[in-house]
Parts: sequence; structure tokens; C-alpha cells
Amino acid sequence: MAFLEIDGLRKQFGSVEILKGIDLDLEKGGFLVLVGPSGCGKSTLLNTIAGLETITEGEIRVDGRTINDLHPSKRDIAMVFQSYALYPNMTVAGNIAFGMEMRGVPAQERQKAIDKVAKVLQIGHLLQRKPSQLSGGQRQRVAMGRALVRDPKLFLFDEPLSNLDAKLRVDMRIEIKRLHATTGTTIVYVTHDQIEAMTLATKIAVMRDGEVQQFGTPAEIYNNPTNLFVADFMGSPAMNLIPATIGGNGNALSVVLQREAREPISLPLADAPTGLSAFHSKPIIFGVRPEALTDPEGAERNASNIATADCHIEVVEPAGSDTYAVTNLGGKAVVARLRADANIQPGTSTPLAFNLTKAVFFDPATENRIL
Amino acid sequence: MSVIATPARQSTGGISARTVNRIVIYGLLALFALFYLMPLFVMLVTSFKTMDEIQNGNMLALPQAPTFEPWLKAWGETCVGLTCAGIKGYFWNSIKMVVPAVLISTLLGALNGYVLTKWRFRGHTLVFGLMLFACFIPFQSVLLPMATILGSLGRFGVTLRNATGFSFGLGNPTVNLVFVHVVYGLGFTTLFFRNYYEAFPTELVKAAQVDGASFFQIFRRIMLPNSMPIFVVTVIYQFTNIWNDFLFASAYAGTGDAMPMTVALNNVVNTSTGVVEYNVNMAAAMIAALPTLLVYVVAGRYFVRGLMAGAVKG
Amino acid sequence: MLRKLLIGTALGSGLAFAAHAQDVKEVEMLHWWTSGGEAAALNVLKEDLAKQGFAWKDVPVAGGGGDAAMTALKAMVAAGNYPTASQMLGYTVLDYAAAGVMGDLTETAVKEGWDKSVPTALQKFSVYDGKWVAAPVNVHSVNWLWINKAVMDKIGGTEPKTFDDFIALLDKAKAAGVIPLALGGQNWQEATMFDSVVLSTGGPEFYKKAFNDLDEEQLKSDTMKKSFDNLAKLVTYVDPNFSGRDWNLATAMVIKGDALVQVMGDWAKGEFNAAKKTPGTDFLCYRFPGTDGSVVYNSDMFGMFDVPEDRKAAQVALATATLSKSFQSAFNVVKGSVPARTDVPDTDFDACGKKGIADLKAANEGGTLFGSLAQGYGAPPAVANAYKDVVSKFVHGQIKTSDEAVTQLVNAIEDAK
Amino acid sequence: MTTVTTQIKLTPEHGARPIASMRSRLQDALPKIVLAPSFAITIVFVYGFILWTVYLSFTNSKTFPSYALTGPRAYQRLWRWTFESDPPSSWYTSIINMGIFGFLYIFICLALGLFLAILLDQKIRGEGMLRPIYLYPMALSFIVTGVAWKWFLDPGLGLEQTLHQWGWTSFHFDWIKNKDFVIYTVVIAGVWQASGFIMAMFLAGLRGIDGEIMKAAQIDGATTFQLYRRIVIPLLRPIFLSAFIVLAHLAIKSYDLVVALTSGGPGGSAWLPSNFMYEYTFKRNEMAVGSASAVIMLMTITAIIVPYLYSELREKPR
Repeated sequence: MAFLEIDGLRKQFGSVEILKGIDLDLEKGGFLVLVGPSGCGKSTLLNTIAGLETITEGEIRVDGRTINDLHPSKRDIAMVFQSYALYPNMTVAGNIAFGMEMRGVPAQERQKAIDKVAKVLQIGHLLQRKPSQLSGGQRQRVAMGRALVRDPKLFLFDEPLSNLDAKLRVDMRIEIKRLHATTGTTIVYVTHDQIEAMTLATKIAVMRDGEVQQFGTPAEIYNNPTNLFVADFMGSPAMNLIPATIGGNGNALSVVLQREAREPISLPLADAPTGLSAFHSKPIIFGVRPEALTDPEGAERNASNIATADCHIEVVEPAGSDTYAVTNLGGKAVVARLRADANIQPGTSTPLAFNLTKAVFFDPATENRIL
Repeated sequence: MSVIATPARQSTGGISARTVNRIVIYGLLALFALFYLMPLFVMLVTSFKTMDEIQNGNMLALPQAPTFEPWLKAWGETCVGLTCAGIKGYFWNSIKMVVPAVLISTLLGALNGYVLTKWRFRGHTLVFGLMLFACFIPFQSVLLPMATILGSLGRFGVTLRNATGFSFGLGNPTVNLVFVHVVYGLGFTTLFFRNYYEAFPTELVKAAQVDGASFFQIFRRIMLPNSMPIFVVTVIYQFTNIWNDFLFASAYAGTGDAMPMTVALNNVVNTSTGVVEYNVNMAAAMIAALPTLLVYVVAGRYFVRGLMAGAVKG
Repeated sequence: MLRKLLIGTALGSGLAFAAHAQDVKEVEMLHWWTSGGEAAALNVLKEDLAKQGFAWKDVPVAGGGGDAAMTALKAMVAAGNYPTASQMLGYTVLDYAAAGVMGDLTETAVKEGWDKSVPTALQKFSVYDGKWVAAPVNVHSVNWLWINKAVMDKIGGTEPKTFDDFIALLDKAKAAGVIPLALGGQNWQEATMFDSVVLSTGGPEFYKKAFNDLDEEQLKSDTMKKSFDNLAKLVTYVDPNFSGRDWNLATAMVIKGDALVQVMGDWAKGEFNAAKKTPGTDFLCYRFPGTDGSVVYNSDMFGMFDVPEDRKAAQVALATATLSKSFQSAFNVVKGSVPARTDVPDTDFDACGKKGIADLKAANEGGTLFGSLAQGYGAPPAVANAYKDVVSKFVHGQIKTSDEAVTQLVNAIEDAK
Repeated sequence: MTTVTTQIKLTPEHGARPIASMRSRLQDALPKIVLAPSFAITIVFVYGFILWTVYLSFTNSKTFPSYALTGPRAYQRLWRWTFESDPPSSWYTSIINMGIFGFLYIFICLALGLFLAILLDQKIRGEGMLRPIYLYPMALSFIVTGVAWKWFLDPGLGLEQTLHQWGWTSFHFDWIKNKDFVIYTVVIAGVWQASGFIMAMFLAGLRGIDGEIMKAAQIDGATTFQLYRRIVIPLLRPIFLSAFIVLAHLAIKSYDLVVALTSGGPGGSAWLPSNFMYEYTFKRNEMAVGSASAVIMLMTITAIIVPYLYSELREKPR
């Protein structure tokens, strides 16, 4: 049995349905990331788990116990907020100890717990300061400390890194990952940043408009997005989603990409998904990630299905570790990721290798993946 | 956030535009300060004059032979009704009425604001609107019905005392005044706190909930310690209004042992068919206003800070 | 803080309760006599009572010539805690008596013979439905002139006997460069002066019919018009800054010799006394020209409330002391008014006081003692204030002609009845 | 902004564990229980009393309340008085004065308060001294400051006389003695009393404006005047509205201002509706008329304030 289970959770606010039937589960020690654009309901979902917002229907269980009706403090959870929500009137130590104080933990024990957490997070020198005297990163650590000290069954993080600058965000991301690894706690984490989702999660739930679009491991989400939304949302640079048609005959299907002022490219599909035959001569969306579209030399050696086609390069972006080339296929700008030292000039034509094993196809009408 | 003073255009040599600007600004500020201080000046010089000088001289002229006599008289000798011991004794009457009234109304306002922003329920807007509109009721029209109710409460207090030996202060004029000022101060205190807490981060409340704090613990440990600015604003506002109230005070607490400062001052200043001692009146007025003046000067800094922190937002 | 307060209150109340068994030796007294001279006068009463062992619980509420006190009284009565007595004016006593909240002092009155010693006109307000409900403290009369003797001598004036004399006197002062008439432009002062003008213009009979009986024929008569014209004449002798001036500042103008004369009630004498001026040598008191022999009065009364039995003894003591000859003399010497009983010896009074006592006695016997409409002794407050409105609007020009003033007066009084 | 809500839960779990449910229900109700006394007090002591006043206005109450309904005679009288302009009835004077006083008092206080706040916000040395100077009039009871103002405005005692003594003999300022101008002196004293407080409100607002916005506007080339007119003043809008509420409430309660300063003015020409109400209720013993005037005052306030409250308090889109 999973550690955290959410069954058919619905929440209405007036006539507006904010969560439209959420089903999720998470194993003990797992790291669930709820990701999605703003307004998708991910924070509301987190708040319902915390008990800060009520639910209209459904059930939330932690470790087999239904917690729907429990007060937040009775749910054995800890939460880190986007703004950190440090109590401005208390010192760092006071902030960390507040929860224990509320539970009537004796002062001596509290002190011990504070010291322990301060050591883990290296904030020992800050304990007597007020939150207003701390930097952003320090506040973040204190907020985590306040959660950690509780040693709860479940950690909830509400966009904890979104108020930090880029470098600090990367540092703290690693810190969180390390903490998770060393303490083995169960975490539910909300973010709108798909990189955080990918790097931290053991399970990701991609959400939109109060519904879970896809729930799976990061690899599943990345490699096998169930629909256009997930495909587009996860990954950076984003997956190329190119309008195309299915050509070929019988067993040998091919994908046909229109080009400006030149004849279309036709890429033969070796092991096309079975559903694709139904789309013969019909428009589909052809999805290929930039790293699956590369210079022939840089292409994955052992991929079973690679097709090469000449493409007109419009822009070249050397990014140091890689070079990105932009071409135009099916009326859209398409990004290819080449080796850093690929010798390529804008305005010229160059052959690009399509790794079709990694390609995905979507029905433009339903936006679902064709399997 | 100053703008006019930005040294944008600095001319070389002569008087810079900036200097002219500053002179104009300081000039205007000083001019208005004179306007505001003028009545205070009149009161001050008058309070140091003899009655002869007041009757024969110019009211704006400085006292020819300054005398402290009026102040001493106002403090310890002037007659408030038949008791001629000055107004000093009425400070305590006012304070024992103003302090509980201010604290209770402020505390209730804080609780109301807390509920109305952080624990919303259906219809919270209507409740707040109704409470806010209460600020506008003319006090003269509540004087009699309130007196009737206070009278009934007083009689109930007597019954209670006969039954239990304890009247809970019902019927006591000071308690009555506290009650009245709490009732009619709630609108403003709730407005101030509600608007302050509106901008108060809700995440702090959520965090405290997760930490296991109860409704009142959150209020006491999280909200109140972070409400200092608005607390000061509300206390000042309430203190001024209640201290200066005459209508309720004279109607509900006219007897010597409960009479607040305003009524005493009024009795010193107003006379129907007797001699008016303006110098004593002015001195008495200033003595009576000392607590409020003190509160303004000392807390003025916090006052602006408190307003800034959200008391006036919407 | 609050807890301390509550406990303190409970203790206080408990003590009061303990003393409940026998009579409460205390009078609770609402009044608006708060200035030095007035308070000193009332103190005489307080001390009288103290000698008899009664404590005095003072409830002074000054402001607006008793308005604030009356508001407080209304609130006290609404709350059901009546004072032992309250300073009251004219019709207010009757209103409260009609509301059934006044006590009954008839027994004491009979014993003390008040119905013989108190002027009949006053008894109209102190006796309701055959019962004594109030004890009159004094009689003020408003038809007085207060004149600075030095100025008078300088311009060579003599006591004016008629309204025309008065105008001639004012003209003399004007010619001498003195402000002839000191007036405070507040409606009650203007109306108080107009009371005298009407009495002077129309005579005692007319005054009574118009201002006490509110006879419409008289109110809209030519005599009333003439009275307004006479008022208009007087106002031309007033300095331009009179509007809004307090009465005592107008008196001060006379004291200092800036102005010749003020038409004001006898409480003005208190100001002269305070300025150490002596009647006859520094200032002169004459009846308003053409009103000699009549007295337009108002009177301060102590309305006696229907207090609990255990407080009645104290109330009787208060009433008795109030109407005692010694207090009446002592009080009124200080206050400037004359005793509310006609059998008090005038030995302690100054010249003006002696004249006042004699005038009151004569007026009482001759039936020329009339209630001042401006002071609330001519008609109920609604009418009196409507009257003050009209007079004041006439003085300040909102009402432009005496014709219009008479029409307005009739309408306003009709409306307010 | 999401708020913690206390809606009743519809989960099937509800009621399954009665004890826990009772407690949680109590927990849920606690905020309402806390608010309830204040609300109940307001309903009884404000709205109950308003109803009482409305009731009295339809009776024949004189010195004391009388409870027999006798019809709208009080309103008929007020209605008649509303149109008696020559000579003006007291009621006519009161409502015209309320219009003049209300408009000027609120307008000047807002303008002067804002102006002073802007001046004081220019990094002024001695701000800590100037601020209480502008603020202190609020702290004093008008019972006595009224006397000081009365003297100052009196042409024979105050400003005019002083300037005459200093040689400016043509100076003339006798508004307080003039029936057509006396209401403006009430405005002057009222502005003196309240504008400092309004200044403090605006100053606080100015201090709360994000400095970056100002810098951006300056970089965009806005002149100082444009900056205040186009950027700062619009940002202060909520303060304008709050200040308006405070001023409106002070304006309609300006009873003692008129009494202390003018004793009602020449021929009652300075009366405001609150003076009318007090006079008729307590002085003239025409309680029904006083109550009716109070009801009309309240209705007027309602017409002005309720739309504001509505626009301010209705649920804003999240």
C-alpha cells in the first residue's frame, strides 16, 4: 500500500471546480512533484493535503489513515512556504521551535532538536537573529529547518525556491535533493519549474486546469508524454512539435514534413506505433526533442531508427556545451541540438539526423498521443 | 520617495534651482506651521496673562507680566461645580475609563479584523460593511435609548448583587462609559485592523496552523506581535476620541467621583451667568489635553509608520 | 486593569448596599452653576446641609445655559436613576412633572408656608396638579439697564424714563464717540432684550397677552410691529462686531467704558462685582425705560424628583434649606438675583438688589410679574426657541421688515405649539 | 490570494466520529463565535437604535419618547421647511450649510492634507517636529480651541484688530459676524482641526509607494508635476477613499465646532443638521422632528457611503 493516497479528490469554490477528481499515490520515501502552469490547482492540492483548505469530495490517506477531517496540526506534516512564512516577531530559533512549543515539547528537548537541525542546515550562527536580518537563502534554510525539526510523516513544499536567484536556486535544489536522500522522508513538492520537477522527483504529476494530465516517473513523463500539453510543458528547450502528415504504404509508414519553397521531407518510420496507421494521409503532430534532432556525426550510434534529411539552417546559437540550430519545418521553427564544435553556418543547408525511436506522434484533434 | 528634491538640474554658480526649491518648500511648511500653531499660541499667551491684561490688551500680544497663577489655579484651585480643587483629580477618572475602553475596543477590533480576513465565511463582507456603517450614526440620536438600556443593566446589576453579592460593574458610570465607547468604537477599530490584516501574509497563518497553533494561539503569537503599527494607530485614534468625548461622558457620568476630564473642563470653561476666567480656562484646556498631546508627539512617529503599514489601504 | 476596575466597583457597590438599611444622608444635585461666583453661592446651600449631616453629591454639567445639563438629566431619567434634585427652568419642570417623575413636597410646603411667601407667578412652575414639585431658588429679572456711570456723567445723561428718552440717550453717547449699546449677538441675548422692548412698547397687559398667553391677535398686532421697529432702532446703536459675542464680553464693554449701556438680566451685576465696581458710584442699574413697575422674570428652580423612600428625608432637607430665608438672602446677594420669597429682609443687598426686591414685591402684588419668553418662562421651549429664531433672524437681517417679522413670529409660534 | 476557509465539509466522513466531529465543528465555528458579540452589539446598539429613531419620527414625541404612532407629521414639517428659503428656515439653513461645509471641508482637507504630505515628504529636516504641529489640533477638545478661534476671527479682538494696530487699516475680515459667510469660518476651523490627520494618512501612503516606480517614471521623462498627477495620486486612491470616510464622518458630526465657534451664527446662520437635530430633540422638546431629521441625515449618508462601501468591499476577482 502506498504511503500517500489521494482518491477522487474534488474541490469546489462556489460554482467553480478547482480540483476535478485527483487520484495520486506515493510510496514511502518518495518525492512527488506537482508541476503545472499557474492556476492549474497544484497549490490548492497541496493545501488540501496540508488541511489548510477543505475538500468537497474524495479522500486523502497518509500511511493508511484518512486525514480528511483532521486539523493541519494533527496530520503529522510539515510545510515550507513560497514566502517561507517565517514569523517576523520570533528569532530563528523561535521559528524553528514554534511547532514543538505548540505541541508542548519541553524546552530542553526543543533546544536539542534546534541544535540538531541547525547543524544539518549549517544555520547555527543565525539562531538568535530575526528573519528580517537574514538573506533570501538563509531564510529558505530556516524555513526548511522549521519543517525538518518536526520529523513529520510528510513534507510539503510550496514553490520553495521561486524567490531565490538562479544560482542560489540550483544550490538549494541540490541541498533539498541531498536532504531527501539522507533523511529518506516523503515529500510532496509544488513547482512551476519543470527542471526542478525533473531533477528532484521520483514521481511527477503534471497538472492543468484542476486535472492531472500525466502521473509517472520523470523518465516516463519526459520520454512518453501522454499528450501535447505534457510534451510541450516538460523539457528545455521544449520538444519540437511539428505539424506533419503520415505517408507511405502498408507496413512502411513515413512522416511527411512540409518545408518552405522545397519539396517535403519524408522520413521512413521503422517501428511506428500501431495506432498511427489509422492516420494515413491525415495531419498529425510530430514530436521530436531537440536532442533527438542532431548532426549525423553526433547522432546516437545504437539507435535503431535514424533518418537523415537536408535542412535549411536559419539561426545558429552556440551555447557552449551545445550548439543549437534553428530550421523551419511544417511552418514552425524547429530546434536541433548539435555538438558544440559542429561546423555549421546559418543560411546554408546541412543534413540533420532524426532519431525516430525517440519521436512521438499526437492526434491534433484530441491532442493525445497516438500509441 | 522624494521627488522634488532630486538634484536633477544643478546649475553652476549663483543660486541653484534646487536651493530655490528648498527655500520655497521650507517657506510653505513654516507658513502652514504658523497657521496650525496660531490657536495654540493664543491659548498659551492667554494662559500666562492676568484677567486685566486679557480684557484690555491685544489677544496676540505677549503677556506683559507673565504669571503662572492661572496654571496653578487650573491645576489645583479652580471650581468644578462645587468642588474647588482644580482639574487634577479628574485625570484618574478619565484614565480609568479611557484605558479599558481603548484596550477593549482595540482588542475586539483586532479579533474582528483577524476573523474577517483570515477566517472568512460566507457573508463576511456584509458583516464588515454593517459594522463600518455604524461609524456614521449620530451619537445624539443614541443618547436616550442607550441611557434606557444602561439603566436596565444597572437595575439588573442591583438584582444580581442582591442575589450573588457581585454586580459585575453593571450600573457603575465608569463601566457604562467603557461599554458605550467600546460599542461605538468597534466600527473604526475593526476597519483599521481589517485593512491591516488584509495585507498581512496569509501564509504565516497557514504555517502556524501546520505548526499546530490554535485559533487564539495564532492570534496571540503571530498576529498581535506583528500588529504594532496598526495597534498604535488605533490606540491613538481611540484615545483621542474617547478622551475628548463630552456628550456621553456628561450624560452617563456627571457625578464628581466618575466625571471624566472633558466634563470637568467643560464645567470650568462654560458658565451661564458668571464671570469667565479665560486665562484659567486656557490653562485648564492645555492641562486636560496633555495626555493626548503627549500621545501624539511621542507616538507620532509610529503613527505614520502604522498608517503606512496598511491602516489606510481601502 | 479591567478586572481591578470591576472588583473596585463591586466593592464600592457592596458598601453602598450595606448602608441601605437606613436613610441615605445624601443629596444628589444636578446643576450648571459652575463658575466661581455661582459655585460659591451654591456652596452656601451645601454647607447648610452639611450642618444637618447631609452629604452633597455634586453633578455639575455646564454648557449652553443649562442645555448640556438638561440633556444629561434626560439621560439620567431615561436610565431610571433620578437625582435628588436638579436645577431646572420653567416649563421643563412641568414637562417632567407631567411625565410623572417628580416627587411631592406639598407637606413641607404647607408646613413652611411657601404658598404665601413665594410669588404666585412662580408657583405656576413649582406646583403641578396641586403638588409642590420644585423649590424656586431665586428670581432674576431681565428688564434692566446696566450703565457705566463715568460715561453717563461724561455725556451728561440722566435716567431715561421712556423709550424715546432712551434713544436720545443713546444718541448722546454716539455723538460722544462711545458705543451706545453693548449687545451680544446670540439669539437668547437678542430675545431677552426684545422682551423688555415689547413690555416697554406695548405695556404690561400687551406683554402678558402676547408673550404669556400667546394670543395671536396681539402677536400680529401693530403694537408688535412697532416693537420690532423699536428693536431695529436699538440695533442701530450696536457696534458692528456684536454678532456672536458672549454676554459677559458685552458687560465688560460697559465696565471698561467702551460702551454706555447693556440691556441684560440682573446676573450682569455679578460681572460688575467681580470687577470691584459699586452700584451708584461706578455703574447704574435702571429698569428698562417704560417698564418700571413691571418685572419680567425668570427663576432657577430645584426640581425635586421622585426618589426612593430612603432618600426622601434628604430631599425634604434640601428643599427646606433652599427656601429658608437665610439661604435665600445669602445666595442671592452673591448671585445678583433677588429671593424667591417676598418676605426676606433686604438688609444684606446692595442698592440694585434692594430695588429688585421691592420691584418684585410690587409686581407680585400688582399682577405685573411676567415670565420672560426668551428665558423660557413665557411659553414651552418649542415656542420660546421659535421666538428666539425669529428675533435673531430679524436682528441679523434674514428677516428684513417688521411686517415680515410679525408674520414669521405668528407662523413660528403656531408651528411650535 | 487564497484564504483559509471554514466552509462546512461535505465529506462522507462527517459525523462518523461524533466526538471528533463535535470538536472540529466547534473549531470551525470559533471565528464566528469570536465575531458574534461585536456583530450583535452593532446590530442592537446601532441598527436597533436607528429603527427606534425611525419609529419615534412617526410619533408625536415631545420632551420624552412617546410610542403612539401619529403619522409622518414631522416629515411633513421638514419637507415644508426644506423650501422655506426667504427668510430661511433653520432646516433650510442647515442643509444648505451641510452642502457648503461638507464639500469645502472634505475638499480642502484632502487638498491641503495631500499638499502638506507631499511637501513634508521631500526629505525635510525637522519633519519629526513639524508633523506633531500639523497633527495636534486633533488632540485638543474643541470646547476650548473654539474660544481661541472665536477670538482670532473676531474683527474687534483678533486678526483684523491686530493688523489694524500694525498699520494695515484697510484690512477687513468679519466673516464670523456675517450671516452669509459665517459657515466659511466653520470650514476654516474644521480644516485646521482635521487636515493634519489627513496629512498623516497621505504621508503614510506616500511612504508606502514603491520607490522603483518613481524612478522608472523619472527615467521616462516625467516632470515632477506629471509624476504626482499621473503616478503618485492615482496610487494614493485607496487613501483618498479612506480619508473621505473619516472626513465624512467628522463632517456630519461637527456639532461642537459650530456651537463653540459661532454659538449657531448670526440668526442661526451657521447651523448644520447635527445642530438642528440636537436643538429639536433636546432643547425644543420636539423629539419627533429631531428624530426625523436624524433619519434624513442617515439616509443621506447611506446614499453617499453605501456605493463606496459596495465598490470597495465586493469580492475582487482573485
